[in-house]
Amino acid sequence: MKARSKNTIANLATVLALNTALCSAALAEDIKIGMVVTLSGPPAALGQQIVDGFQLALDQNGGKLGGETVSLIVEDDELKPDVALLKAKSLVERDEVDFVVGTVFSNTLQAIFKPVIQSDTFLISPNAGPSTFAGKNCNPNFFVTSYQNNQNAEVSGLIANEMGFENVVIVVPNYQAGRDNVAGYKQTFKGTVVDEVFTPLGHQDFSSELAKISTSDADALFTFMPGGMGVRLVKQFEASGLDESIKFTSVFTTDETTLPGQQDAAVGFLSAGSWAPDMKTEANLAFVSAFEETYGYVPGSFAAQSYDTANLIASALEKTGGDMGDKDAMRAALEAADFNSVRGSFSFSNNHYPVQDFHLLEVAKREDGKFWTTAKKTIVTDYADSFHSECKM
Amino acid sequence: MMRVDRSFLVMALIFALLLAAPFVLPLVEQTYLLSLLIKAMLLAIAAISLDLLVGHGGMVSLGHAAFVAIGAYAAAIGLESGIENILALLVLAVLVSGLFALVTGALALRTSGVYFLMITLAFGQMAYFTLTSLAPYGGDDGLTLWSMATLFGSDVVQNGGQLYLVILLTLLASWWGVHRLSNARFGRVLRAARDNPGRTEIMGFSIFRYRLTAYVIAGMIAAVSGLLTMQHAEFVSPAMAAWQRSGDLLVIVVLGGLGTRNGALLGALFLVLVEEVLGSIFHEWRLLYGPLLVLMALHAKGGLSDLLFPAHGPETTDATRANGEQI
Amino acid sequence: MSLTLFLIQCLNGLQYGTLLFLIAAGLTLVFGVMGFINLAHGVQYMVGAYLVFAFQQLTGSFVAAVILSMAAALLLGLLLEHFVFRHLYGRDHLAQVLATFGIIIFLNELAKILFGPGTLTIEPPEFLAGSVQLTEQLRYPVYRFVTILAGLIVAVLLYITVTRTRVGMLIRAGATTPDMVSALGINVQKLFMIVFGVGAMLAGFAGVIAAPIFAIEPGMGDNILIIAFVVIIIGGVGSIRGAFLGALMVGLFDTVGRTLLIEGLEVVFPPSVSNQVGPALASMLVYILMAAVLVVRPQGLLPAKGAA
Amino acid sequence: MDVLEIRNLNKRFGAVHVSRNISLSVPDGQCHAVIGPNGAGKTTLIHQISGVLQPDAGEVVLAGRDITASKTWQRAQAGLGRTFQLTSVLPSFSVLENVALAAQAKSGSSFRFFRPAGREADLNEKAMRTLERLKIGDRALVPADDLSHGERRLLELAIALAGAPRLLLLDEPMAGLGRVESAMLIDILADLRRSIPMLLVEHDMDAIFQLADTVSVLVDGRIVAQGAPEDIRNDPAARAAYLGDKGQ
Repeated sequence: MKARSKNTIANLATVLALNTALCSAALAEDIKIGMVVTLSGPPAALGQQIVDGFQLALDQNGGKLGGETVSLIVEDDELKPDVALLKAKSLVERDEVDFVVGTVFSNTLQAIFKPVIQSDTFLISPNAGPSTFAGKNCNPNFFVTSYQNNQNAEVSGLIANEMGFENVVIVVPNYQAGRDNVAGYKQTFKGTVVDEVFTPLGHQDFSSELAKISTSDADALFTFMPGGMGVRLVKQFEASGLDESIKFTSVFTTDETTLPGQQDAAVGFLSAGSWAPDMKTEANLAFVSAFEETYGYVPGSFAAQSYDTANLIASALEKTGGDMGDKDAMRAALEAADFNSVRGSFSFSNNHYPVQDFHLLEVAKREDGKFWTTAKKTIVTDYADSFHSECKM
Repeated sequence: MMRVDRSFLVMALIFALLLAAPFVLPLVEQTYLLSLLIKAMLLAIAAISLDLLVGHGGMVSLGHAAFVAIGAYAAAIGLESGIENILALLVLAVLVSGLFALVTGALALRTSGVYFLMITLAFGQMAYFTLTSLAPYGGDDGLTLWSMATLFGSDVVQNGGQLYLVILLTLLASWWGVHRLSNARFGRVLRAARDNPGRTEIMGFSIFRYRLTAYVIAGMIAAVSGLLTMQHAEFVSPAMAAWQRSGDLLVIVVLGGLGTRNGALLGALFLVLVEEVLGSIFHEWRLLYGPLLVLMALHAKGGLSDLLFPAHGPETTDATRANGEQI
Repeated sequence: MSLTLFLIQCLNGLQYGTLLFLIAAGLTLVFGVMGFINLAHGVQYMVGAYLVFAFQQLTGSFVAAVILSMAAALLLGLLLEHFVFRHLYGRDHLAQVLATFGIIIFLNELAKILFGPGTLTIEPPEFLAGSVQLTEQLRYPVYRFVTILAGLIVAVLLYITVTRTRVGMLIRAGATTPDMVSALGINVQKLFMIVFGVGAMLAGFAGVIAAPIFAIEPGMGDNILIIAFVVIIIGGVGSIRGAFLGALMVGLFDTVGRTLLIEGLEVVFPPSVSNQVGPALASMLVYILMAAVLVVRPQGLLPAKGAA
Repeated sequence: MDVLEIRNLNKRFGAVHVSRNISLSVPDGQCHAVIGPNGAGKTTLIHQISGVLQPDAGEVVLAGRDITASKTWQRAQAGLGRTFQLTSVLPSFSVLENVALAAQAKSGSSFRFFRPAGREADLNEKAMRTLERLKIGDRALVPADDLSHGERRLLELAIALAGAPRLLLLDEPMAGLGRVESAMLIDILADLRRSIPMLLVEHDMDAIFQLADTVSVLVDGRIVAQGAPEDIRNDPAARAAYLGDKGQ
């Protein structure tokens, strides 16, 4: 595999001969995959997992996917839509990549969607799964290998029903994904949502929200606080002593990206997801041990989804013999999803969003002192999102 | 009779290069650079309007990106509601942004100096949070636009058409417009009010009215930049209004040289190209970029404009020179 | 809102307010005395948090880490003053903005490279780890009470320093009539260095005590910087009393006001509307407060330059 | 007819009563001088007339029009020209442009956005004439920042004159000038006062006696004496208050 550094002006100015040399080293017949993920600021941890997961799959196959040599070009979207757009354009216009893999967040996906799709390049999201492109705006060239944003929350609602929660407080950040999670949760939860609290994005101090929760009569809290917000919320939740009276349930709040910060405070907390590192499938055991060995940290769902993405592309390349000329054949090969997912069963719905199992996850401390989530129980099987019927594909 | 000075020549050279780019770059297979130049030009239009406030008017605003975003959103919402003609959208964007500028400007201009900076930040943040709560238009995630504006049905103003040239023309028009305006009666009062507000008031000028007018004009020009940004990105997002964007614009204006003819354009080109070049060398390019800004602040007192044309010494006003030429 | 909840929210507001005060105090002094806009003040807060993390890893003791961090924060402040800020005192505000913006970019990136992009946490020391039972369900961490106390002590110390000591007199004179101070033959350079060092240390201290509550990440100082500016603008630039008043107002507005606003909207509007409008409006609350203060009193509530 | 009339002006700063029932008038073609010790409230009085400060009570009438509530710029438009105790010009503008801008204020709308103002011949000519009248025409193209102190005083006067004022408000125009410069300025003002009435605040007694038709003595915010210069010279109250303060 030839990871190539970015080059633009450098190329034209021909001052940076090194770059040019690297550039010409990427042979014309290579399959080119461009990746747009967030690698700046606190969410960089998520983007890094995606890069590492993909890279692992490449390295395991000697830099090839499905027998084809692949050159991977990684771009940082800085979590800014305009930067993401520019980077995506550079990938499709300058590098003429065959696939764009990205992004971490829905807002940057929105920004790159149209230019990538219109250049007739396949766009595969390893994480962001907004409802926007799941329904009537679904697209033949767009695939999601993670989940649809509402799904985890819907499953959380089912978990709440199963555990007999009657009163739940929801706390989410005030942005689209936060509101999607509220909508998803309310769709399946049969009890009463006693309060919905929207915090600013990047919220620091949850003491005000915790005070509200303590004075409500809730049995459980449901929350979606990715990244640093999740770390702060969990630590402050524990410090306030609420963990003794109220169950903490969440999505993307206590996962392998936040657990190194949360540590013991999160042990026993529940969440919903389609994958956990302790899942005992053969593919998964191999993936997790190889990943930990290579990168020295426990992979999260971001890495797993990215690893799956690489293997999905591999399966399609193998089927088509690496022929990028026939887009329809390639599309059909992708739709078949004929690869061994670390999540077990995996297939695409008509809107190219996944159909998969969802599980109840619980945070645990491993014997080596590291933290991870464990799959306790399967809640739903072959679960498709609720927008696919609006998609005309 | 106008004596041709060096800053005009450089300006002409930059515009000539920008004009040549879409014809030359495809030949060397660097069409991607066009996206980069478009980004720089769009930033430059907004920065030129900000320089009218900061450089000529002495009103340091940290909320200017809000006007860009409001222009873009007004146009996007217009487009979603079925208005397809870009001229109609232009009017819409300029009016909405101008109205926002009129209302917030009237309040903000009660203050001055750093208080003005902060109150404009406050209004910018209000605009930002309002845009994030526009759920029907994508909220925080932003809105992908499926069909773009046309010029009476022609796609000349679209990415597939001649959008690059349209943006270049708009840039030229804003540059020329602000240049003329700053030398006209209006601009002279504005600069006088920047230098010595008390004196200007006692000469008989209501500086509030002039400043407010400048604020509205700047907001309107920024809205044009927003409209074109939408047309280019085919997407709008509240991130356009984030205060960091306003900060970027301010950095561009200061880097380029306050109140100078070419400062805003030079600053925008510099910022975009430096980001790209440094970014292409290594991922941690900010480790170099930060100190570079510090060095610029410490040593390049008149900004890039002054580095390139030091002959003028401390930047005197265009009008002063014009006087000198005439008499 | 029940009375208990209201009181707890007031406590939260007080705690947030005292933290803001620690940051705003340094900012307002540097701004007031030297007329210097130091955008890097927020990043110095971040540096404080990373320092206490690093020193705790190194020494294993929170108290030792706090002391070492303060010393290091002071040192960093003096270094920045010596190499950058000193050369910008006489320059216009925008040059200062540009330079300190560059420093933010540099230090944020450096923190990311040294400590990784992820969120780090640090435990409060054992003897402050407990909590106090406030209501049936809710306990309030001792550590938070300690931060309130620390903030108040610093406020009192600063107030005494500014009003009762020679340095304080010079600081006040500097904030109101800077020319006079230099005319009196005072070593302005040294005064500025002291003020700057103290400011940097206060920001670092705020970062240190915030670290166990808020977690540590690159860029954590950027948003708090904006809020700190809001605080000193509301209070009036250059005034310690103003910074204190502004910090408490913002702290309370952001916690109590937010809760009241959302509950109020729920009474007036149907849930579909209030859920849309409420959070956006709540995020704007402190900005609305600032804009309102400035419209009524363009120089802030307690400006250093006196009433006339 | 009185060009300027001030009736019962009162102003307090907290406990300090800086203007107490001040009444005075400036008739057409005359110069009215206000003298008094430092801190007597002279500048505060000027500020209230020009609109920098609002009086607590009382009226300011300019050419028959009550301007008490008017803003500074409205007063200027109504015909009030003023110079400052500490010279106040536009430092980055050329001398000519300083004056042309003042002329611009009284010559049609300034909401003109396209035509270069620097090339408006009538403004430049008017400005040039004013400068020549004050004998600094040769300095027209120099940045105002580069002028000597005396030249700046003249520039200030030129700015005030270019606005074609009906009344000139002069706040210590002689301050900081040498003997020769003072004498020259007095000549210029003497020349002007018949065409433009003026209210003159001044310490320089030579100037007062050469220029003033009427003198008011201001002490502690109150007018203690008013009359012709010779009368004031002999007025015991004025002498005690004023000359005593000068420490002579």
